Amino acid sequence: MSNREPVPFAQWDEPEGEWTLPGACPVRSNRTLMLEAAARFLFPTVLVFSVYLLIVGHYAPGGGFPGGLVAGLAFVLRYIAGGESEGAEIGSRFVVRPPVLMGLGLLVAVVSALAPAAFGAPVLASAKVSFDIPLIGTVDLVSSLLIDIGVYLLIIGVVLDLLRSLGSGIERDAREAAGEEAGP
Amino acid sequence: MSTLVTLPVLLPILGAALTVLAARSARTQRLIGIVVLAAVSVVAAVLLVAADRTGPVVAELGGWPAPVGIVLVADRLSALLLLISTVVTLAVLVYAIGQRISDYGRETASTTFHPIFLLLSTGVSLAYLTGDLFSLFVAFEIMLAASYVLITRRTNASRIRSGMTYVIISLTSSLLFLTTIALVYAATGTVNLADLAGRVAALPEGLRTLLSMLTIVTFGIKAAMVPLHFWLPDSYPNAPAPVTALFAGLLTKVGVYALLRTQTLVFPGTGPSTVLLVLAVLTMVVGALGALAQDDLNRLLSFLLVSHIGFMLFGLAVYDARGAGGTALYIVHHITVQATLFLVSGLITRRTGTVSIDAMGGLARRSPALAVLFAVPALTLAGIPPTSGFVAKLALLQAGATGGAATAVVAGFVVLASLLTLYAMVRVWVRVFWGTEKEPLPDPDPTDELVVGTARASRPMYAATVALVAVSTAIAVAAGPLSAITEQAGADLMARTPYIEAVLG
Amino acid sequence: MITINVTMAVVLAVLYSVGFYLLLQRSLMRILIGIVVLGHGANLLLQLAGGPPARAPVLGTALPEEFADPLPQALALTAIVITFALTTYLLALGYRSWVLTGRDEVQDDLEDRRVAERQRPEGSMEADAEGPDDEEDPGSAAASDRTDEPAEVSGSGAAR
Amino acid sequence: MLALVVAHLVVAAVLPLVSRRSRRAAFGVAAVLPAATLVWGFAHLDAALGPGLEETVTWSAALDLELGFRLDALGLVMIVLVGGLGALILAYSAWYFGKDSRDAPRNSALLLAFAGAMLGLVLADDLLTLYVFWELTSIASFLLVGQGGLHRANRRAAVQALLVTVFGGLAMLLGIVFVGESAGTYRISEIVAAPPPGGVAATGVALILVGALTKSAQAPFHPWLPAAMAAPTPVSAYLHAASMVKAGVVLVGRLSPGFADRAEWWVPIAVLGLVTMLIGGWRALHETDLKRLLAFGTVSQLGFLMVLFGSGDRIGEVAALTMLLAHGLFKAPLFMVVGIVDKVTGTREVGALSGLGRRLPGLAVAAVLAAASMAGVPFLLGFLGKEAAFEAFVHQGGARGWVLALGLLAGSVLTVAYSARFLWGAFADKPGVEPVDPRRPAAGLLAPTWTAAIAGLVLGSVPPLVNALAQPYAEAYPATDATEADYHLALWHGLSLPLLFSVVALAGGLALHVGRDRITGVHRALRHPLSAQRGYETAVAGLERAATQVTGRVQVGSLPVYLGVLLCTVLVLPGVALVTGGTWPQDQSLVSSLLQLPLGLIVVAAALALTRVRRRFTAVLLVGAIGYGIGGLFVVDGAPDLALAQFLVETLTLVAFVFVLRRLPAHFDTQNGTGSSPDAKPHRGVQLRKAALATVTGVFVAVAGVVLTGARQQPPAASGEFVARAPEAGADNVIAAILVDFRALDTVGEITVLLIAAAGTASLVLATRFDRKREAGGGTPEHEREVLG
Repeated sequence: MSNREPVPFAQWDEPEGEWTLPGACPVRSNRTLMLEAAARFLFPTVLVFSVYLLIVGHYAPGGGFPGGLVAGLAFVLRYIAGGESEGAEIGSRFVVRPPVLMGLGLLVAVVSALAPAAFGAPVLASAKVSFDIPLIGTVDLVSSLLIDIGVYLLIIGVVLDLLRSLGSGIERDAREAAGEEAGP
Repeated sequence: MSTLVTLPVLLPILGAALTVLAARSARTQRLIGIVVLAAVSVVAAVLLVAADRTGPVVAELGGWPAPVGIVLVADRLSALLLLISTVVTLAVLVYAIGQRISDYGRETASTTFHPIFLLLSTGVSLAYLTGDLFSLFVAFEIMLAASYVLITRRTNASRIRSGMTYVIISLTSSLLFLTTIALVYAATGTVNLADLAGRVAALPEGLRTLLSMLTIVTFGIKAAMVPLHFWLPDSYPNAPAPVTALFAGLLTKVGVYALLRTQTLVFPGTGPSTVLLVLAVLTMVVGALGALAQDDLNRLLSFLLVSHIGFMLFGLAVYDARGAGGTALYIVHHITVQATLFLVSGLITRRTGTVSIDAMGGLARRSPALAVLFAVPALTLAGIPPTSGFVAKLALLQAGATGGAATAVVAGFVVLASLLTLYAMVRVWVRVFWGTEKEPLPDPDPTDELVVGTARASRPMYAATVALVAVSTAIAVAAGPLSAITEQAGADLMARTPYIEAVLG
Repeated sequence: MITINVTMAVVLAVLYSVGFYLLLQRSLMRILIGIVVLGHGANLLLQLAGGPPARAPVLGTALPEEFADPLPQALALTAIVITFALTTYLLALGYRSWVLTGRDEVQDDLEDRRVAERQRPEGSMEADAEGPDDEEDPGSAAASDRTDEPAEVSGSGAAR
Repeated sequence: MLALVVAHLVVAAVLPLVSRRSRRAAFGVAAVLPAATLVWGFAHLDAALGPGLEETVTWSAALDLELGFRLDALGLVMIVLVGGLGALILAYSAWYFGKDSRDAPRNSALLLAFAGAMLGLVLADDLLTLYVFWELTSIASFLLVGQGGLHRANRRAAVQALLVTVFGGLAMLLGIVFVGESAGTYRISEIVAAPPPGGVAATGVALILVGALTKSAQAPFHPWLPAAMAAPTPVSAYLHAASMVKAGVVLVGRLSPGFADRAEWWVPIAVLGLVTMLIGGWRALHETDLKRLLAFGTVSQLGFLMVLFGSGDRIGEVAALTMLLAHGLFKAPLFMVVGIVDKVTGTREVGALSGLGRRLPGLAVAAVLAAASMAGVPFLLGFLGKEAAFEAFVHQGGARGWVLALGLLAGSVLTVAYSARFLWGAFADKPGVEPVDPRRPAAGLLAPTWTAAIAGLVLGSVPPLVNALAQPYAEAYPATDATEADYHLALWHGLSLPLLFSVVALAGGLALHVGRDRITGVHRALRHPLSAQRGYETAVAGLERAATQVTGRVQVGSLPVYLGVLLCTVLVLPGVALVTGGTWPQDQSLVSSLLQLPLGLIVVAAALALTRVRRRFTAVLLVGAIGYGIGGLFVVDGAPDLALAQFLVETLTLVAFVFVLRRLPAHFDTQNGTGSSPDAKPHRGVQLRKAALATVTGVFVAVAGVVLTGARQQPPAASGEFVARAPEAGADNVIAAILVDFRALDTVGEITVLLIAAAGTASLVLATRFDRKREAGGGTPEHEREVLG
């Protein structure tokens, strides 16, 4: 039906190329080495930090929304460092298309909202499970974390989609406009 | 039962998420949309029966009691409006699908159209059901954001300004709404509507009036109340037919619903409200005169929409059970008929290739079916008996006649606006369906769905329109039970206690 | 007790005034910025409606009595996100408008202008009444005998 | 009764199918139901003349909306007109319309539908029921007058008829509601039995009268009726002579028993009725088109009927019912005669017709019978009615009685004159005019005409027949003396004043006819400063001009104006409430925390600078400064979550702005390429006004904030609960607990908005290229695929 193979969700983060490299950069003069280097270094760090924010949200400032935004900013940094890159490449490097990420986020959130009804609980009710894990101590796992995860995924999707549209899309327009002026 | 109340909100979101994920299969997307909306219709019908038999159905989300958690409340009014809105949305979806098939073929999927259409339905459902002022804000934002996207999708140079007007005015009203919520919270410390009912009563009268006026302005913009209506006739007519139909049918009415709910529950009046009466008269007259001045069919209908918002404001302004009940009945009728008219207008413009009334003519001979499809809702809107418009107008007039001298005078304006509505419709009839036949204009740019031109209308488009006409007829036939429900709904609104007790226990 | 203090009142007044002022401009980008500023003002107002500065409402970090009212914070957070979403959308719309029209302005509605220039509606009944009346008498018996061209369906108004 | 009405409508709906086979058969099928109605009516003669036959179907109990019917004497007389004449006219139509007439299918269906609606109207015993059918007849009339809408005359007449009658109808609806709500019932029989007192009811009664006057073409609303002669002649005969125009008269007849003694009821009826009778008669004397002559005659007769039904006098009401029947029985055949004349000669012009009487004596005799009844010649029904009418007012005496009696006499003189003119115009030999050479009229055209004309003769010769119908109706009115109580219709009441009046009317009318040339001279000499038709046209034109001008001024199409009005509304409605009802709190502090001062200053400075800045990029940076400043304020306020979100969102917003600004010009004021538009440099005064409006509104919001926070009496409703229940929700961070648990729905809604906005942004920026529309089949078009990602 479609000419592109759908990518299993489990492989969404499997890079096609090198993980930390920004998008292909054909014009050398446009490259900012400092930024690129910083991006290479910062990108994974910030991603990890975003996951931390997501999880810590229940206990301290943070949560799915700031977490997602921080992760999104990591991608923004990468995009800026990558200079002129096609929007599609940003999408294809991470294989999962941004709309899919958004749809998944929303799906996770709404399913976790509806799921309690299946167990006879009110919609959007949360359940708490406590684990005793040696060395770390008691860990509470709250089902409402799922909503936070949904938010997190969706926000990343949104930011990626904005990069695709406001970023690459506008760039493409600009190039085409310039091409028209230069042409006949 | 309480789970059921959440479904009209959550099911369309679920559907939207699935349609985003199913972005490669148009068939799946169509199926999801129709199934979800049909399911919500059934749920709404069940809720209506339950609310009518046993009182408001309340869902405390997450199991948290109000005012800690958000509550969703389906009482007679909200369940009824939910039902009719969803049915109309479903019909419009079928029409829109038909139009997409005619224009782009069967295989056209979209990550924007289908999900956003469903999310619009979520926003509308939430607005009807929520018992929380801030949640109402969120509902409006979902609904409006979806409407922004639908109205500006694939816009072109000549139409973009209408989208801008719509988006900017709506955003302004949203920020005003947010400000109002902040001010309400500042004065009362709660955003739960039932809780507010008690707390606002404790405020000095001047501040009550201040907050009440703020909500009137805020919701007045969404309801297109004169003098806050300008945006509507400038923006609605420029969207594709199904989008306009949906907006005209639902969005303004959600504004009226919010006015009705907040004014009766939170800011109860003791007698007819002079401010609202004046606004109602202005809305009726300015809207109707506007319609008479138009040459563009869709603009004409948009101005009539404004005019009839005045009818609903009038019922609210009477501030008694009959008035509120009349407004409820009028909303039910008007959602259906206004959507139908815009769908018919879409069929007409596809046939004639123009929206200019002046460029049409003799359509009754060429397309008698279209003539009937137009005539029935046109007469319904004008309130000619025995249509639903007549029944609803009668309810309003009766409320006006018993509400005192001022409301009786304004009832005269209702009648005047009806006459002007009929005149506007007759002009359309005479110029579009009578007279010498004019050649349809060819499509100047077939690639652009917003540039009007003749195009094929597929069968689902006609089926959806006919179905809506049938719904409208059913409203008239079932006026007995329906008006019993709306009258009781009006009494509930005025009594306030059924709602407050259901929410706060 | 929870009254907004003078400084904050001034900040609010300035934010709202500037926001409204920018909103009234013709330049699309100014309007957009006006909406962003208004959004800031509304969010600040929402937060201030909860009361004066206090401790962050995180259990265990302070006594519950010292907490700031958490609800306005939560509401403001939601509002911030919504405002952000709509801002980016409006930005895209502004960009599209600029691409399509080449202007950074909200233009007036042409059809409204057209109506304003008229004396009476297009194709008014009045105009219909003024035209020459040189047609045959439609109420005559002869008119009632007229037949259609055979191919045409009669205009009975019936749905088929 | 409802079944009978519905049957009409249902059969009408399927008639087009019959028409496709044979148009003549369709008219034949259509005629069956009205004929059956007539039979049904007389089958219930006893009930109708006695207690009445009732039927009620509740439509909506909550709205007091019922379909209530009652067959009584008045209803029975109207059934004769609606059913009896309806059947005759439909039969006549079968031969009137050509075999392949394009108009025939429409007319057969619409005429039958109209008959059903009219039947409902005359049987209605409920004001709302009456209104329902009232408007249906208006719509049917619109479609019947308009026909295919191909001719300007049709369109104009149809619109005029509809506007005037619906104007009246809507006024009537309001009146009905006023009266009904005052009386507590919409049942006509109950209202008449106990007429509601009070001002509202009086207004209601007057409004109902407006409806009756418009529908029955009373001055000054009458011009629609002559204009409606653009319709085919059978339609005119049925709607505009026999039945529909009687609706107003019937309504007056229904309500008069309750209201005839009220000045707001009888004065307008008597005055306008008399004026209408005279105007109609006078105009009829000068028409050269036979059909229009009859139309003005109808206007005149309707005025006459109006006066009679409004008289509230027992004899007057006997006269009313008799004349009602008589008018239908003479006016319908007269129209049919005109139709035949037109059919066989091709013209209806008085000046072109000559010698037709000698060539078609049969037709002429039928016409003479009908016209003589109209003129009030003895042995015809019209004579009985007119005698009774004169008797009523002469007997009543007093100023009112004599004015009306003499007025009616004058009207009768005119009636005789135009009756004579009609006969002369259609059938006489005129010197200097070429005699016409008519075709033979079809028997199908002649038979119905004759039937109706003969009926007038039979009923007129046997007064007790009509008396049996008229008396039960008139008994609703109390008899004031023995004369009234004993009055019966009769050919011979002895030598009395009314007989003298009849003789004067006949003699005077004939004299007028003989002196017609001189009368025409008088008519020409009289200028008409007031013309009802011109009045209508002026009103409609004025409405359209007003609509255009008001809309042109109000709907200016400018966004800044709209927003300005919006702000003004905020100032006028809530603003006034704040000024009048707000109190400034006492314990106002300057700052709550010292850090608020510098942060506030940053925000204020950045905001003020925004209004002066010309470079877009600077503006965006200033917006960022405001955002970060507010984030700082959030930190001070004890809202770290909020602050974190604010900082992150602000950053992302900046990035988005920069993305877009890359493509836009650097300055606000520079336009792309071709130079600036005239609007680019706004007037300084305009800017000042904008600034003033914005400032006042901004200050309003801030003051409202201060005042309302100061007015807070109670602690927050739920905040304590949030803190107490946060552990239940499994979170230490109360904000997080609210966001993902207590108010999780808000969060779900919020991400929904995000998704929508992102999708919208993508579709705006990416879907810029359109594919051609394609027929079914084919894959996803290019532009959609781009948005899909």
